[in-house]
Amino acid sequence: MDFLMNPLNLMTFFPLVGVAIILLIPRERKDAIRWTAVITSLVSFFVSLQMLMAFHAQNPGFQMVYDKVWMKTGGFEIHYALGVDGLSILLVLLTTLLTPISIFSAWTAIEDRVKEFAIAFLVMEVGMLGVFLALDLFTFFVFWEFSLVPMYFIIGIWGGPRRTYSAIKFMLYTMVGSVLMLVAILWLGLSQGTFSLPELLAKGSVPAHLQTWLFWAFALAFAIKVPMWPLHSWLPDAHVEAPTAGSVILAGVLLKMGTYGFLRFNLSLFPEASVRFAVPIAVLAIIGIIYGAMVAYAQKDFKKLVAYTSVSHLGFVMLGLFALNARGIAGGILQMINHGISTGALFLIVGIIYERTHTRDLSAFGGLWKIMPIYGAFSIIVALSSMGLPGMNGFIGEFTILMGAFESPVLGPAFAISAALGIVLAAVYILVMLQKVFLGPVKEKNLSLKDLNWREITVMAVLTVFIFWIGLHPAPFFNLMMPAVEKMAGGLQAAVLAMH
Amino acid sequence: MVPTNYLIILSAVLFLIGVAGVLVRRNVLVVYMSIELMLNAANLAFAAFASAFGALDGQIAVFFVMTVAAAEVAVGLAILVTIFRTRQSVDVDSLHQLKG
Amino acid sequence: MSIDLLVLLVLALIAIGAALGMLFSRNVVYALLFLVLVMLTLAVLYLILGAPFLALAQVTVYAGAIMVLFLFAVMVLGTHSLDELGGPIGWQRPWAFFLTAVFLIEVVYAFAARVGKLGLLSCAEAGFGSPAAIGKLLFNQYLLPFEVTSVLLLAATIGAVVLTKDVLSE
Amino acid sequence: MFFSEVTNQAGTFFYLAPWAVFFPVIGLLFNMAFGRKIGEKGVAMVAVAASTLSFVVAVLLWLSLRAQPEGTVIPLASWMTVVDVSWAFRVDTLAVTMMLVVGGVGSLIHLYAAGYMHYDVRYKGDPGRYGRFFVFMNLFIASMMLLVSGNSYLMLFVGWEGVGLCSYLLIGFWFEYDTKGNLSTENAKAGKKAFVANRIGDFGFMAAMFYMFTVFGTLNFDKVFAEVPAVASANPHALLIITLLLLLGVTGKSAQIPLYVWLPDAMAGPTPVSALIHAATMVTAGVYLVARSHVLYDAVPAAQHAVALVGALTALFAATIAVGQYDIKKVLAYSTISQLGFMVAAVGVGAYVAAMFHLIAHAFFKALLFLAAGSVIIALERAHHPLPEDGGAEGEHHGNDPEGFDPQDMRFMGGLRKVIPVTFWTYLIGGLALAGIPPLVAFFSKDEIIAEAKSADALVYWLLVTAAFLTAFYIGRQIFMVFFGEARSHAAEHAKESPWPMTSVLVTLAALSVAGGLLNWPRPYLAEWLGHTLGEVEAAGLNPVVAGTSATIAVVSLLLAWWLYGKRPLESAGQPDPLKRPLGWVFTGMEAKWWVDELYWAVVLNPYVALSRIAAAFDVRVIDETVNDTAWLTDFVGGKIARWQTGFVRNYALSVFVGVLLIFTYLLWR
Repeated sequence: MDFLMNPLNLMTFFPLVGVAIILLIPRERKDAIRWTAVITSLVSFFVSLQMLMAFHAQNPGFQMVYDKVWMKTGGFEIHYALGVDGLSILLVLLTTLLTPISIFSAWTAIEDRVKEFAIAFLVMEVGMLGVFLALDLFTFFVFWEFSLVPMYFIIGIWGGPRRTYSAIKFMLYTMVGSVLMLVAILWLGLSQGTFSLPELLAKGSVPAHLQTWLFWAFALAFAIKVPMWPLHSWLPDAHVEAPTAGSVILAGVLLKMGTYGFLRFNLSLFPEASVRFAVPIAVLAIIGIIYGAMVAYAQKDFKKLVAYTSVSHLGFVMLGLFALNARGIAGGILQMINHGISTGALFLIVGIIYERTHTRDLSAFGGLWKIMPIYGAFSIIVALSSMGLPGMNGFIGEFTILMGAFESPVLGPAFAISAALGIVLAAVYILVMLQKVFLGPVKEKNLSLKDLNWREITVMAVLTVFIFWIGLHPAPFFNLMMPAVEKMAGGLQAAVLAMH
Repeated sequence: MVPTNYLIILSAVLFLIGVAGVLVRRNVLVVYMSIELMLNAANLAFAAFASAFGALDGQIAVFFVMTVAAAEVAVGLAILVTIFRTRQSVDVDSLHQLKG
Repeated sequence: MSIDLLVLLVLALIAIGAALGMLFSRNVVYALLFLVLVMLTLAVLYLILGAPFLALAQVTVYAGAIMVLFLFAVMVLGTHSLDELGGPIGWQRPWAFFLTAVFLIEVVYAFAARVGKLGLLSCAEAGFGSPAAIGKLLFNQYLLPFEVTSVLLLAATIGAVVLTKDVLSE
Repeated sequence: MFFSEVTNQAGTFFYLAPWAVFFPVIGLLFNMAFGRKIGEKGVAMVAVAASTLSFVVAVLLWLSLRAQPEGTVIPLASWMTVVDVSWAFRVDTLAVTMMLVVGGVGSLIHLYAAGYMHYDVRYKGDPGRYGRFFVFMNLFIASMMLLVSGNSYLMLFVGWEGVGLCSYLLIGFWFEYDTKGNLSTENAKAGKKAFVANRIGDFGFMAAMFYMFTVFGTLNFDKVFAEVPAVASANPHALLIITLLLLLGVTGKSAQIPLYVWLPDAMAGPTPVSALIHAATMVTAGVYLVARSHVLYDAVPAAQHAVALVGALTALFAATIAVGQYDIKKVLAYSTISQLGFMVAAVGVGAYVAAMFHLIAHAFFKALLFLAAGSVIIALERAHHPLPEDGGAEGEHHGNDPEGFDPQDMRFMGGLRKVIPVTFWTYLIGGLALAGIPPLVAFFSKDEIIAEAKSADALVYWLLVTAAFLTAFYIGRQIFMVFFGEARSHAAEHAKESPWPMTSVLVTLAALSVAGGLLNWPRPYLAEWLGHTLGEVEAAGLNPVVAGTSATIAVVSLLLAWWLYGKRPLESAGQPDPLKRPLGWVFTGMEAKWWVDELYWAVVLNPYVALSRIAAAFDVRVIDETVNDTAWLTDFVGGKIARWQTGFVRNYALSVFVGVLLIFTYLLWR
């Protein structure tokens, strides 16, 4: 009982209860299965709200820690340890929010093997929450891999025509990184004598020569997941082939595992190496921003366009994190949330029209705003949020990041200015997208398209609320993370001063 | 008296003839016989060492080898017969499914 | 050259010759007969080596039982002669002979020149290798392996019957 | 007096400042939610009411400010805590002046649009879109109010981008058509162009904010301005960069060289939009920004000079293009760019009051001109294919109109003064105001600018004078082409006057254009008023020499226009422009807008498109291919190695044997 008294455990593993129930439901009763999945994930969401209530924003350390020895071999112990702090709490909330939303959005899109689909999603939620909550390197790794498998199936079973290729590519690409990370985890754990994150942090810094190797081993794993240029090429394929709900979770949460990993491990554990390699990483991030925007502009496939915007947006996140100051990191974290909401919503938008027309070819659309005014309105709001219009969430994140990068002692104005170019380019591809899909004359065959139904409106409305909430009043979000961010930034600043 | 080395060399020669048989013959029965020959060659070495060191354990080993060989031949030939009935060939090369 | 050595050499030549005969005879039955000859030669060698029990076992188990089994198999499978030089991996033949020859040279070199004298064969004690001595050892020190072997034989018997059930029931 | 009574306790009205934003937001939310239920009249009433209430708030603030001219800051809520910026509204004379203009002109145009859009949605065949128009218009009022009342650069930026968004949405309001009403993506593209050009400017604005925050440690106006002297002595370089980056923002929003290209295309929006957003208010935001940042600019003469030069060049350049246009709204669009150039030049030479004066004046007469032009267009449309309520059959077209008839093309007009007199007279007043004929409003405001320029910078002065000459000429050309001579199409002959909501607005604005000069003359009321914020009271305006010169220039120029276009009017739509022969290629350049759009396409856009395609191909052919090739290599090597697995037992035995042999050999040789 002690185990389940901790909200983190309860939240993380409650979806498995849903899995058990779903296993007992006959596969023909699809709606019952869907409701079970949605309700289970909503319970997790409410537990996460309970966690939010219990969270002390002023405390920069880990809270609600649950720590038990898991395995004991040789000279070291492997723990099962969960805990939440300012860096992870928003991502946890994002995960518990997006999971029910994406299951809900797949209501009519998935008619085939609903049972397996629901189970895959719930299992994936366990993995994702575990990744964000894990306080032990081994626990982290287990959850990291754990979240990978359901996604593989979601792409591989419910995906588009090239699903097998994409699913395998996704899996193998990520595995390449994971393997190196496992080596790094072992190396780090054995050399420092513990796998526990709080202990590692308390121990202080890892020797410099070791930091370099470990930094890059972790960085590679996370960079693939983010994905950073030039390791991004699995992303468009995975997104294009994945079913809508899968894309939402993939963009909304799974990619954040990469950036979160940078934050949690690279920046915290290897501050000196982070300072030393901030410039190369930031350069890659900026290439990603510009390059993603340009490639997105040239796409003819709606979903691929959105997929490439992720490359661009996550470049901003990386830039923020490696600004190595409080503003940059805070902006980076907020931008992770923003990207989850906005890009998640963009994928929903693609999914909605794909479900109706069975095509994603941009040239097949045009003038949809006239035919589907509600859809058009939501889409434009989401698109504008994605291009960082002030008053919406994207702007807050991007501005804070760029501000951080600008005043960062390791990066500086040149980085911020070149990244800000990305905002101009974002306007270009977003507006082209809007023009091709929603503006212009209506195509004959699209004249009879139906506007959104109540389920779609609900989903979009929830996300829109967050878009404006973060855009107009981001203080609560910043307040949650600021103490932890400032603590981390303090450590990094010390490292910066030591280096220069 | 005879130097033990000679017997060991004889054992090796017989063993290698058995090896050659396995490697070059296509008739599955002959391959099987070659295996038996190899076992016998090993037995000879055991017996020679037992004699050389005056320890009976070598002979016990030979005894066990014989028993196991008997079992192996019984089962092996039964398998051969079964396979032959499906494939109608005693050519080992007709069985090459075991590949990557 | 002692008489023992001479006997040994003769026996060795017979064994090697018979083994080569088995290796090269195209007819299965001939090969089988050559193998029987090898085994009988070995039985004689066991006698010389002071292992009368083994010699007897060799004759009954190998030359007798196992060879009969082979004969049965030959009866079922027939005496097809295959093109031993051809086949899908005909290239293996020269390589096999070559490598075997290399190995042979290495072994002979090793045991003739490198290992040194392993000592002379001696059957000093009377009763060395007698059935009584073997039995004593077998049922004391090697009791467990012995019992395990019996289980193995039982399993083999059943296995052989099960595997060939269709054949026999025809 | 009622006013004075209110004024005495006026301090209490400051708290209303956020409501200038809230009222339009409430209006737009209401129309979004219930627009379909309450019908056209209801939507229009809600929208006009929202906008008017916003104006009322501005008036109340003005009354309050009369008692407390130093103004105040009304904090509302926390916002960007990370850069220490919160939602706070600044009430001072400059902000409230802008609020009055936005609210006043905005409300008038809302009223006008209530009538105009009734026809427009029917001509375009989608009456359901009436509500959407007013949602966007209210959103614009809200954003603009936010822009002018924000207490920090960041909040100003929110409004700044917000109005850009409204501009985008309204330019592309008829996103399925082009300006002539054919199915096309042209309008949508015009909107996109506007937004992207603005974004480039915003990029400069953002960069300026980053720099500012790094240097000043804050983005709040008061704190920044307080720090300026210290920074100016410690780090003048930084100030220069900040002000120049802000100038980039100004060129985007206020359509100055080099980013002005979006504004002419922006005329794709419905005419009230052109009047409100692309003439009266939004495009003046850049002027407001510089005026607001006057402390910064005053500290950096180099930046001031750059601003003045950009403005003056734009004023002249756009005026030359305006001379060569035939589209009634395009002429006005280039005129707007040119007039904005005057204002920017004015703030550049430090004549903030003059700039604000001209801004207000321009809001009156240019809104008037656009709305009157809209009235002309609607009149022609109604005659060209009458609506059922005008006695026509659905979708009927008149066959009598010349080939390629375009209700916005001045060559198809002529003689309209007889059929639509109210429009004509108001248009004439607006035109004369623009030309700078005394005693209309722009005479005073423009003269102030030119007078200030004369004392500041000779080059700027001459550029502006030339521009003023061209201004009078092109507006004269337009008036003569549109209203004089004989009708050159069936539609022009049978045009009908617009209904009262439209004409009443025209008359109101005409009155304002006539009387607006009183704002700053004979008593420099505006200068005193703004002086509370801008910290200076300029010498009262009228320099007799300059005024005389420029009035003469205007009259001469108008006479020239009359001689070319009025004396011998065009006879048919196809006749070439009388200027074409004497000016030759120069006129062709004016007609073709000096090929700037083509230049931008060739230099910036096409390369970007090509580069994007290359990047996309690179992504597939190189980056992804590398990944796939790695996979292929693994597969290939595996395949090769797998061939060792022949499946032949003997073969495997041989490999085992080779292994044994190798081990044995190793042991032997060890």
